[in-house]
Amino acid sequence: MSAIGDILHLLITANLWQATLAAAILLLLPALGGTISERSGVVNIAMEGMMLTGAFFGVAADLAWHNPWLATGVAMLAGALMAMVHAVVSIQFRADQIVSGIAINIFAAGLTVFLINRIYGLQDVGHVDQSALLPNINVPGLDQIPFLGKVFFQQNVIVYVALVLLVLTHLVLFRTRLGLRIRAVGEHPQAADTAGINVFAIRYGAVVTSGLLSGLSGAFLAIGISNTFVPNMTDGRGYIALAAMIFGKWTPFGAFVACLIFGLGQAIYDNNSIIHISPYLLSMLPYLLTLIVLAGLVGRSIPPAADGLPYVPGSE
Amino acid sequence: MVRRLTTGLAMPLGSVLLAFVLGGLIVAATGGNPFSAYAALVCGGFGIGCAGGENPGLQISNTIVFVIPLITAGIAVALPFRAGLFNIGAEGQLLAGSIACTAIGIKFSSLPSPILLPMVLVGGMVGGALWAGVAGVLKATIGAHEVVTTIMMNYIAQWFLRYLIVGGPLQLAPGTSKSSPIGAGARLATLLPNDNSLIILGLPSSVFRVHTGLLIALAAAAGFAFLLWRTSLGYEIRAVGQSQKAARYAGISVRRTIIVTMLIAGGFAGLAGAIEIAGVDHNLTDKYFSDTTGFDAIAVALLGLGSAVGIVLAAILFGALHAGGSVMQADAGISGNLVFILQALILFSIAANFVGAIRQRIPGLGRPTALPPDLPPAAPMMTEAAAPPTEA
Amino acid sequence: MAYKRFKFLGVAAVVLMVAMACGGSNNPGTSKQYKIGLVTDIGGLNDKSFNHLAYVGLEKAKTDFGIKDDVTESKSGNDYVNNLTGFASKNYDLVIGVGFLMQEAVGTVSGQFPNIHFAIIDGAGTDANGNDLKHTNVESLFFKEQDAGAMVGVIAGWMEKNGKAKKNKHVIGAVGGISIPPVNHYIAGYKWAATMEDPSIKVLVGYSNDFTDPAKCKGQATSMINSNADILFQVAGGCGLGVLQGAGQAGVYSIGVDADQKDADPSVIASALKKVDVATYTAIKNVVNGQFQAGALTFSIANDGAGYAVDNLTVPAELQTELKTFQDKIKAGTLTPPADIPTP
Amino acid sequence: MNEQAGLAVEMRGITKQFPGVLANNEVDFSVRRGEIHALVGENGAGKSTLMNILYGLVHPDSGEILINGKTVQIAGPRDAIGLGIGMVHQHFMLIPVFSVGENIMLGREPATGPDFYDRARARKAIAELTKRYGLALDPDARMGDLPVGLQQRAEIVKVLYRGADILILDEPTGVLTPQESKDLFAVLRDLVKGGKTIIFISHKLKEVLEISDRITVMRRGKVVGHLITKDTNEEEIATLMVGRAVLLRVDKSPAKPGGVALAVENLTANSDQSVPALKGASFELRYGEILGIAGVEGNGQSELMEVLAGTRRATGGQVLLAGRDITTMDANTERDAGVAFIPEDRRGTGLVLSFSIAENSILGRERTPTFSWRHFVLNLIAIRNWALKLVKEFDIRTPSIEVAVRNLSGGNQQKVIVAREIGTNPKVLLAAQPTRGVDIGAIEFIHRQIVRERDNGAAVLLVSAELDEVRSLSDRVAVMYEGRIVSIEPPDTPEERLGLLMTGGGSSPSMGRRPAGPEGLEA
Repeated sequence: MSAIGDILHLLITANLWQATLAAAILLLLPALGGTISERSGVVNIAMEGMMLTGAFFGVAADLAWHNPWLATGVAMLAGALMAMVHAVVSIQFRADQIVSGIAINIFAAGLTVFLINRIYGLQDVGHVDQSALLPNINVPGLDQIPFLGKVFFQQNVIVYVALVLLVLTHLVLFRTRLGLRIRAVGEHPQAADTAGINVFAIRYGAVVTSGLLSGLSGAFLAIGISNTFVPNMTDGRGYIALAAMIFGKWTPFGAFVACLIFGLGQAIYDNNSIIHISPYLLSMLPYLLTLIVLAGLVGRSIPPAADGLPYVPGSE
Repeated sequence: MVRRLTTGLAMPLGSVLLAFVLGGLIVAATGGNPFSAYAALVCGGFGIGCAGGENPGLQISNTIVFVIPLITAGIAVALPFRAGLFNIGAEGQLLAGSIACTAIGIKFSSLPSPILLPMVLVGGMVGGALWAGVAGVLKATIGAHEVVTTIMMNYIAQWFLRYLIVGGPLQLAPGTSKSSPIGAGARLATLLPNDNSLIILGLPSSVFRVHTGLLIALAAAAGFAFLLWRTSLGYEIRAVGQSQKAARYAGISVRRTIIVTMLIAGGFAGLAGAIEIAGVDHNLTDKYFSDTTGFDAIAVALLGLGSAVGIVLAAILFGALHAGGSVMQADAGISGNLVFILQALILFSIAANFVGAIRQRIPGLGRPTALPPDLPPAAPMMTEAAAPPTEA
Repeated sequence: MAYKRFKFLGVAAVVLMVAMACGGSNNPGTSKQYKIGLVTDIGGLNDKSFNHLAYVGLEKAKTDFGIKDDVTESKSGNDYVNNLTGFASKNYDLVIGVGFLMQEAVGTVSGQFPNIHFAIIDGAGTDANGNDLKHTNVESLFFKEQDAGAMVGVIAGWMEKNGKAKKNKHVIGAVGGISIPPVNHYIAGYKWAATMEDPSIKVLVGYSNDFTDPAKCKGQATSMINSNADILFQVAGGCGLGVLQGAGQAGVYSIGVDADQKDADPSVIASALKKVDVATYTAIKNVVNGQFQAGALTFSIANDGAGYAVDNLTVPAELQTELKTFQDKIKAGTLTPPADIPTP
Repeated sequence: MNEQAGLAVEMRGITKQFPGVLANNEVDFSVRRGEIHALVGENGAGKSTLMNILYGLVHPDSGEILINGKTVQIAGPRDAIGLGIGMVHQHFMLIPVFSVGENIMLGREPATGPDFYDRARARKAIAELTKRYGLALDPDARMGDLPVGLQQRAEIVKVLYRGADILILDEPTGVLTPQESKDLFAVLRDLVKGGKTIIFISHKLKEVLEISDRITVMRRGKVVGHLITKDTNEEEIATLMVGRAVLLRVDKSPAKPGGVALAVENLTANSDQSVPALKGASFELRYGEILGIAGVEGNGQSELMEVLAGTRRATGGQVLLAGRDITTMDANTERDAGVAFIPEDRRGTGLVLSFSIAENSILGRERTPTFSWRHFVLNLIAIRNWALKLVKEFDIRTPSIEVAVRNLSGGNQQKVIVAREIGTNPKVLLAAQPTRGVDIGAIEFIHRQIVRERDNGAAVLLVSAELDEVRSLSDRVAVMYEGRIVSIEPPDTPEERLGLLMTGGGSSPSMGRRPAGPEGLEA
């Protein structure tokens, strides 16, 4: 049977879409973080580093305490700490936010391996037992719905959390007071400041939130999907999340759609034992698509007005 | 330019110093001895004060081999900085250059050096230029932010390379992950004879891998300085970087300048890739999967404050760090990762201009951004993405 | 993509330990203390695979022969030649390169230092075209991964045949990292032996195109499980851990690779062993005993350089004997596992 | 006015040092409750700094602030707002992509449930405010779509919504039509009747005399005079501002117009937002005359100048330079053809601030044979000599030509541009806002240069937001409205008539732009 035919056949299997959703969520969390951060005017390409740090500390904590929830908290905290560095450097010191982001990613990758050496020595990072992993949960009843049940209600707990966060992020950004202020700060910090809004507080909060979400994604990767830490296991997802954020035009649901597309590509490739697909084209897919979006072929993508601009109080 | 250099010098030097202090603290905090670590690092990088019996000449040679591509790639990042563009794509452009160079070097392997060598080098530059051109055109026409497009192009280059040498048209033989070697005529000569029997400094001269690419890199640096400060184009590039509007009102075509800048930058990055192939590897190998020259180049350009001399100095520092890392591990038992942590710290330090902050932001020195006083900050995402440069 | 730099960063504490160990290294008897240098490939020392095992062998040799050992991890492909030259120029008695990625580098450096002994795991000293230069100072340590693959293949095949697996649809799988010889040798033996045990078996073979991201390999595994595979063989290093874990979550069996991976997940019923530690140890021993021999040393089941471990599984007597006879046949040479994946 | 009322604001010995500048030097400033107090001074006199300090945006190095007699610490706008201080900034603090309602509510949004923004209550609140102060606004309109007049109104409502008793207005009339200004003044008077106190920053003396009760004059960071409006006059204030007697007229001999230099034939072009801004402008400019264009900003003057200078594409019509069609020429070609352009935004478009004087002196000419070999290699000697010549001839105050223009005063920056453009003896000089925001000394100098060009036979097209400047400098005044030249008048035409023409006959205040919401809301 032809590869195309095989793929079409795959597309009607619930398994494929179940895998797609899981893969998408892994990207969605950092993408949401990036969206929040950039809506507040702080460019964030450091999700990769925050995610990696989260993954490492998540595993370390889980191995120590055999408690996935605690570990997840630690992972988020670790991501948030990395984010804090980015925040201090780019908000307080008004550093170039892209350079700071690159530095974070290099730093995180270097630090995690450095710490493996210190903590585990030659013994590799151990393996978390099944019992201490973030569990897969089948939603009683709903999981029996044909097709949709498997896709949406037989997933890891983090998937459900992420979907809630997706809706939450959308509501917060576009329906709440806080969201109004975040967007105001990202559009016109001076205006926000003169309106009595604490620009720095908002931006710090937004960046740290992006760290929390990236850290959560790291935990999902390390102690949800797999059960150990492998150097650089994030494998560039932070950058794909960045692409998804732009693809989604800085909106949560837009980013989600992008993540689904990228996730689908991965899910299809996962079947290469059954059907032959060139790994290369599929691996390029997210980046090519993003270029196409940027090329305006699928509508232009316009970021917040003050995205990437440090705020200098009293300046006009 | 000299003036620029001297006024700018305190910041980068301070940043490096700060980074090393912090790095030392990390080493100490994790039970290592920073002094022996740095001693080994210096030995490995500059062949000075070696305790482990290293051959100074060999260490210096190794460092220079790393420095060569860092210089040209550094220019590929620094030039766009001048035009207000942030080229994170040097790595992808470098790969494109090495691919083009290899393809030509294999296809015409029989040609004599005087013809083939220029061909592969120019071919590499063209390859890199085209790769960067994509970002340049997208930027100039519809304002797609170059940071994002170049990141995407990096990935695409990576996967394209894998395709080519793992099962693709350039693969040497099934099961291998490298291409066949380029023709002898396409190779850059080493400065010392590539002879196993000739003994120099107590070692076979063939171990000193310094090649004539060094001269090309230095020439490139000189050309970069000339272009920037002595030509109309350089003037226009700087004008566009400092104020697109003013440039446009003056009748400078912002779009053309952006595209031309990216093309030239890509050319330099491509040259770096071509030199690596023609001077060191002579074939595409899996080593390019893990190559990071194009990213180190960002640090080099920033640390070098975008000036030719600064870039050369910064390239020497990072080349030495890379070469020294191995020795540090062998002699002092400190992981080579420290090198990367140091690099990140240097980036932070420059980006945030901690030095300036420490010095109470003394006017004239305390510019609180990643870029030296006469460099524009990387353009904000929005104004760029939303408003592509308009022309009359 | 800056992250790529760290794709394979290794462990430094190792080296720390080495340094300390060296400090107080006493070597009884032998007048000369041999200096051995080990250069890892970009996988780094805790790649949970052959770099790690090579180091284990080195450590064993140190305790046995009181050698002075130093390790350098290659941070990128640019470092191979430098690191090899580094040890050679310091007149080490043996410089060991780990991994076939280093073939060309070993070929070059061994030519420059004819008086230094070199050993390379999984390869030979080659020129740019991949031809063995046959330098007389290079010892090539090859492995018959297919032997190890075959033994675990027997286990998988036998269980399918006798309904001892979870689904018993006569489907098993193998997840490779990238399609390169060392990986494919394993899979070849695995498929070959499994088919011999259970002619009706279907062996799914997939490649994650990655060696570090467990999620990718887990995806491969899940897809295979969805196609009724119930025994999965991972041949993808760190990425492959996702296979073992995925199998565990789906309640099917998995098989580890290179080292004994029974701790990675309860689902691991066996591991295909590639005894790089033994090979490394042997190479060092030969130098210490002045028995260095140039050319290829092949490690296989025959010389206990390859094999298998039964892990979280209580093996029925029947399978015991099956394995025994199979192993003996390979040793005797009456059975020869193929190096290339058989196509039905 | 109630002379006995206590002080609403009292600032004592305020000093603020910025790198290189002493922005405020021991400034004492007080405002009585319920008065309109004008704060006047040239650009850079320290007015804005003082007000930013009062509003908490800038922190003084020393000095104390009393509000209603009580000493207060103002750490930020939040504190200022808390003390009932509100500020309407010269550059509006509005978010174009937000609705009027969201802009007004920002920072004090009504909320329901956990934290949801309550649009209904926002509407109600705004309705009340607009009723109380008669400031009609459509809360759901997108701010970016409103005319400046209404945007400013929104700013004022924003301040009132925050319960401000003390309103600071920074150069509020700069962007308004005469009609809009009148409306604004009416509003201000009502506010004062309602017990509010108003600080009115301006450099337009006529307005100051018209609206204020008392005046504080600043010069070079110091307060140089406290005046009672009804006892003073323009000359006195101007003299205080500049520190010497100034003549507010330009003395020039009558023009001797020559042949037609520029013939503009029903020219059309779009604005940056790509909406039609120039809608068929036609006029003739002759050699040896200064044609001034009077008009409210945003009626197409900027676009007209840019099209003529070749930095903006015309969508229709024709421009003839001495009979030659230059409609589609780019800036370079036009410059070669003898058209020089002084753009209106000095810092944004006229100069590259980080470039040295020398570098700026060849901006746009870097490929000309004079300054480059083969249009590629710069001729540094030629550039240096040229720059030195300009610095000397145009009396640019600078230590050296290597100084970055960023470090020059506004006046000297403008001189650099004027020198660059006039220095090549152009046939046609396009001068857009040539004296905006420069000190009076420089204004006089630049005016003389422009007149000299005219006398040398150049054709000068002048655009200025200052009606006085247009009238005093021009030989003929063309009134521009809605992208057309509606009339050409002699310079001595009474201001009232010009103002009427500028507003298309002075009907609705929202002209020149799309009106927001139903007309019923206007006026």
